[in-house]
Amino acid sequence: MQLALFLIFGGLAIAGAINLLLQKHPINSALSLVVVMMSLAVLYWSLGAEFLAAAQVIVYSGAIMVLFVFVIMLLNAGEEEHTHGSRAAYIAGFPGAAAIFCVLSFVFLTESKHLGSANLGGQLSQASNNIAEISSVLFTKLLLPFEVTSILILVAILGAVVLARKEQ
Amino acid sequence: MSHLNPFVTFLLLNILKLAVVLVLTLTAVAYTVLLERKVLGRMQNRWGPSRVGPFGLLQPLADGIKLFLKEDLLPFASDRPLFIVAPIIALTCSLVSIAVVPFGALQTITVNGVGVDIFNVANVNIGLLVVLGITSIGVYGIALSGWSSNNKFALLGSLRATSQMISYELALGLSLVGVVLRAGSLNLRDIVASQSAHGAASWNVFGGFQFVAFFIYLMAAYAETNRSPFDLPEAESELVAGYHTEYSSMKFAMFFMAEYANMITVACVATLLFFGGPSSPFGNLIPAFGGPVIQAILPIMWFILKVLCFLLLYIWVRGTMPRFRYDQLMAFGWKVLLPIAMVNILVTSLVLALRG
Amino acid sequence: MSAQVPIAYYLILAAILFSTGVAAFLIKRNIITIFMSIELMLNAVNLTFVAFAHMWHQVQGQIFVFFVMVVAAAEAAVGLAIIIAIFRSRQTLNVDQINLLKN
Amino acid sequence: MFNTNLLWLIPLLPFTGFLINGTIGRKLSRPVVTAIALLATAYPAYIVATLWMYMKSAGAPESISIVSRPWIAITGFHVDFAFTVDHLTLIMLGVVTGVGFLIHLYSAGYMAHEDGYWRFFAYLNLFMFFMLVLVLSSNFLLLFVGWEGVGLASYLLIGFYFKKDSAANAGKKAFVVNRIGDFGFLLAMFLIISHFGSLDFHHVFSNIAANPDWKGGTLTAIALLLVLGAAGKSAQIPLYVWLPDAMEGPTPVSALIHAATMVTAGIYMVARCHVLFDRSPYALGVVAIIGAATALFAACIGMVQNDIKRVLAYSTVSQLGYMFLACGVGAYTAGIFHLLTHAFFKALLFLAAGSVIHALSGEQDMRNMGGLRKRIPVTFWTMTMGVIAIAGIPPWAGFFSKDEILYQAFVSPNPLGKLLWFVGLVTALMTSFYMFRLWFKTFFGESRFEASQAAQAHSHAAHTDEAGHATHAHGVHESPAIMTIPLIVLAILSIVGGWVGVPAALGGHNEIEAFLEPVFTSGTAEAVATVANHSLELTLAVVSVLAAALGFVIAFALYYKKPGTAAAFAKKAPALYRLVDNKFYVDEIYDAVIITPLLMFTRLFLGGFVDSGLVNGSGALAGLTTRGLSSVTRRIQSGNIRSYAGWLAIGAAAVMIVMLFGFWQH
Repeated sequence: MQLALFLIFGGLAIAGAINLLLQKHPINSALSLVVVMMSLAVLYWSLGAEFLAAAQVIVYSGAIMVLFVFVIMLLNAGEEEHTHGSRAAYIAGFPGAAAIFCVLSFVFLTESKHLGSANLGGQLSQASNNIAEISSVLFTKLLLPFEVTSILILVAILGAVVLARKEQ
Repeated sequence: MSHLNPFVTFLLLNILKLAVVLVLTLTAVAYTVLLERKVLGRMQNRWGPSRVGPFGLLQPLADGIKLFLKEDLLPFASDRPLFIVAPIIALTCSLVSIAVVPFGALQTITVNGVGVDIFNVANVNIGLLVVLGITSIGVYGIALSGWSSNNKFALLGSLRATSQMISYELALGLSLVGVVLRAGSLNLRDIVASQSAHGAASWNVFGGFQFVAFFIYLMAAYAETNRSPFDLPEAESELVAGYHTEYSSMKFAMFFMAEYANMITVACVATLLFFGGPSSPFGNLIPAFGGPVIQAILPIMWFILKVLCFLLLYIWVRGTMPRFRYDQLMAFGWKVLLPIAMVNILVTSLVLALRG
Repeated sequence: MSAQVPIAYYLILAAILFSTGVAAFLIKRNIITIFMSIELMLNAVNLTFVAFAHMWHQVQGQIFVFFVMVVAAAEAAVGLAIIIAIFRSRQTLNVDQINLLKN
Repeated sequence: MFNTNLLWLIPLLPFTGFLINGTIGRKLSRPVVTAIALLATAYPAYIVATLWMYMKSAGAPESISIVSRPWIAITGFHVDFAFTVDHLTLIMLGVVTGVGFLIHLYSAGYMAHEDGYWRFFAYLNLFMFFMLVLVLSSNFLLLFVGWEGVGLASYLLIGFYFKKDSAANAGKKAFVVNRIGDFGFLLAMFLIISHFGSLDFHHVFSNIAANPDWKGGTLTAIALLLVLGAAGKSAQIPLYVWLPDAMEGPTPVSALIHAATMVTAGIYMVARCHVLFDRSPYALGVVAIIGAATALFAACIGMVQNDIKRVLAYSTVSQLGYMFLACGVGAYTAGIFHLLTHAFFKALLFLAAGSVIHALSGEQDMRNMGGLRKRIPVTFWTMTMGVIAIAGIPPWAGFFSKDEILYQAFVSPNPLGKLLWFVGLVTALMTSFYMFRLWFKTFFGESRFEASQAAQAHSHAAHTDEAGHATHAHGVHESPAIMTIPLIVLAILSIVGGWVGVPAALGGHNEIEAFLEPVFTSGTAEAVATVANHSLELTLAVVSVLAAALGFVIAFALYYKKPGTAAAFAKKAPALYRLVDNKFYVDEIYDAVIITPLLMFTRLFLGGFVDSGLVNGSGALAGLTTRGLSSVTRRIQSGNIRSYAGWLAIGAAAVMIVMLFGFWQH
């Protein structure tokens, strides 16, 4: 079942990512990205990270991507138009990305023997208190980073308000 | 059945459960619509639907047939795939969240060596987060419908809906933190269990002193479901019909059903979180009576009764409250509900910490 | 019933997603899409974190993902606000036409 | 019992006053500013008084110390914020807080019509703070802090009328000349650190005391460098030139800083380090010679000055020379005694001069004064007390201290002792002369003020006054009570101040010597070893009184009987007169010998070659190189986001490849 989940949702994620790349209209790209994120949420859940799965859905799909869609709708962004230089990007982009992929997979595959047979799965309904574990670490050992990020969020909100406000 | 292996049994039982719940929910949705029309009619001193069947009880059926048979219009300038997907997303999301709601006390039956919880589709230990997550996904249906219609009223409606739902989601989520703090769990069953000790006296809204959180939840829930008095995305006097202006036939029906299904979900969650869910309001005051079947059915009755009260409250509010202005709505969400919700969290956690 | 998945699979999946993100970043012209491809890359990295966290039974990897999400949220808020500001002044979202830095 | 923590309050209160007045003083009304400044000096004075009582009481320790916390702590070396009070410090504290308070009081009247009133008092309080730190400090470094701080405050106060070029320049001059002395002081401190490993007075001096065979050598070097510092601060040859110019500051500043307190810091420092100096007869000799030379030299110049404040300034330099002389012959007690009495009468003289200037609406030139005796009687009588005191006529204060110095010089084992005594005697004569000259010119004869006023108004000549005083030019008038009260107090002190040091020869007990004995025990041992010779001391006293009287007689003859004689006398020896009148051309010599060559070197070599050639050249070269390189590399900066992204990806890929193949370690 672990494998089935991985194959289904991994495939869905890849499809979404590729669709993001191929779609001309940003809203379609955004929706494909939502698909990727939802699939990843399922994968997280299958890896025993329930809290992250929920956070992925709520924060990424439910807030960040909604914001993207909202902005696309607000700006009424149309399809991409071709301009000079975009062909150069195609020429450089695909091989570059392919090269990066090759390097990454090379590393992972050569390293896989060092990673050993550490297999995953089989813990779908593991009744661990994953959230309690995360929160106890977050609010004791990592309290300062947590508070700092909350400040960061606050600053980001203020910054966004200032930036997006119409000039009087 | 013994020739089935456990996995297939598990799968089949779950599909059965799903089907039952789906049918029940859709029926409930249909009759909630009828209930609204009848009650609203009485509030406005008229009868409401009364011609089809006894007391108009077959009216939902007639509505369904009508919508099925109507011509399915596809506006020329619309973004076709999204136009079709949008209502599906909306309805799916509103129906999915029912899955984590426990309707009754834990009752496990064992078939072929596989135990199944019959009153709950999926007992997830992050049930509350699942509800929140699915609610937040539900925004896409409305946002995309407005955008894909390529109609400015629809777009405005969906923009309003999107920002409204994002804004109130915060207050909604924060209002639930107090409850979670008290229960110490995100599992809906645990939350129910935490308030079933002394009946109504231990409900979160009374004994748990979470009435402030409940108030916030109520306001945010009305906004989340685009219900009066926060029904601005579909304000007919301003935006024709808002995001579903261009929709007709079955697609319109889907939005319609999504709205009422959402209402039911929200009512269920409110019942679970603040009113003890399926537990009896009398706690142990009334001694157990009847056989095990009655003992199993009774909590469901309580649950349905409580949810029904909520639905009536919804309809009552719709019958009495005027609509907000949009800036009032936003200001209310950000400047009133959010701070109150934070103060509530603070006070609750302080009290809990002091009590140890 | 529960076939197990080697960790390398997850890593390869992450590599695919990441490379797709890189490609999208390089090829796409719409600034919002470019921004989304960054999010895609972040997600790919998050996947590796979660996979390793599961593998070593350590919660720290998940905490990392949590922080990445928080930062991504902040980044999205500010970034989109900037995009709105850019659109207001330049009336375009095409990055090839947003080249004020050049002059 | 004395609460030692109060010691912190002594400097901190003026500092608080400075902070308040310096930050929000502009907004405050003048009475409030005055109240803050006066309180900030009055309370420390009160603390010092109680401290004095305590220290004089039986069974009190010889010194009390208070240490806060390490200030600088390096392995093997540390400096603390630490204060020590012994009898020497106590006298200095008394002078600084007492005279300082009186001058603050006086300033409230004197500066009443000035702009920047708050600024003035903020600076005064700042000065008090640093001076008290200087006096209280128990190590060289903290002393140096106070030393530099008073220099800063002095700079600010001299340049108080910063809109006037001469004032600003005088401030700068004082600052720069003092830097030369500070250089010596710093070097001395470095030597002390390297030699003793500590800057703590107690540590250093007890170390020296414990090693009786240490003599000369490094100690001489340290002592000489300290003398350089002291010469700068106390305006001795060759660094005295700043002090006369410092008279550009307001008169209370001259009284407080350039007569009573700051300039005595050098004397204090030499006295404080007497243990060190005692081990270096050579350095002591230098101190004595510098002192005697300065005393004579400044007195010469003082005789021909026409500016009332400049006369007093040169007189100050001269008297400081006396104190140096005293220290140089090992008579530290006498030096400190003279410091004490001098603080009284010189502050009095300056304040009285200020009162005269105030009365004449800013006039400072004695040639335009005269006949003021009746018109400003309080000022006249108080100033008379000061003049008599400085002239050295018994039983006024100046007599006892000056006589003590002369006696100690005469009996000192220094081979030049008799010569030093003679120089001191001549100086005493000259002092008496020029002080009475000032007295006669200012208060006697017919009034020349109104005539000069009219002439100036007629010719629109520039005022030589202090800014602001010209604005309320009106008739000659006595100063208000707030100014005359300090005058009267100081006048009384100028009379009785010397009685604490009546020598045994005159039937006194020389209490101050007994008081200071714990401090100078080891130091004065050699000097006092000569048997006290009462008859010799009496003879010398008579001689010095005669010298003072002679000075009075000459002045009386030249400036009262026949006021024209002096001018005629000057005409007979024009070259000499011009030489003295132009202060022996010292400023000009410094200008020609030091400043001009230095400027030339700076302009031609440093400015022309180093700055324009090397520095600018290398800058231009760097610029050209950068421009050349950037013309190539800027093509990368296309302004296109996607090209940046591409570079980023290439960089990341490169890093990855390097990590893979370059440092593949398994």
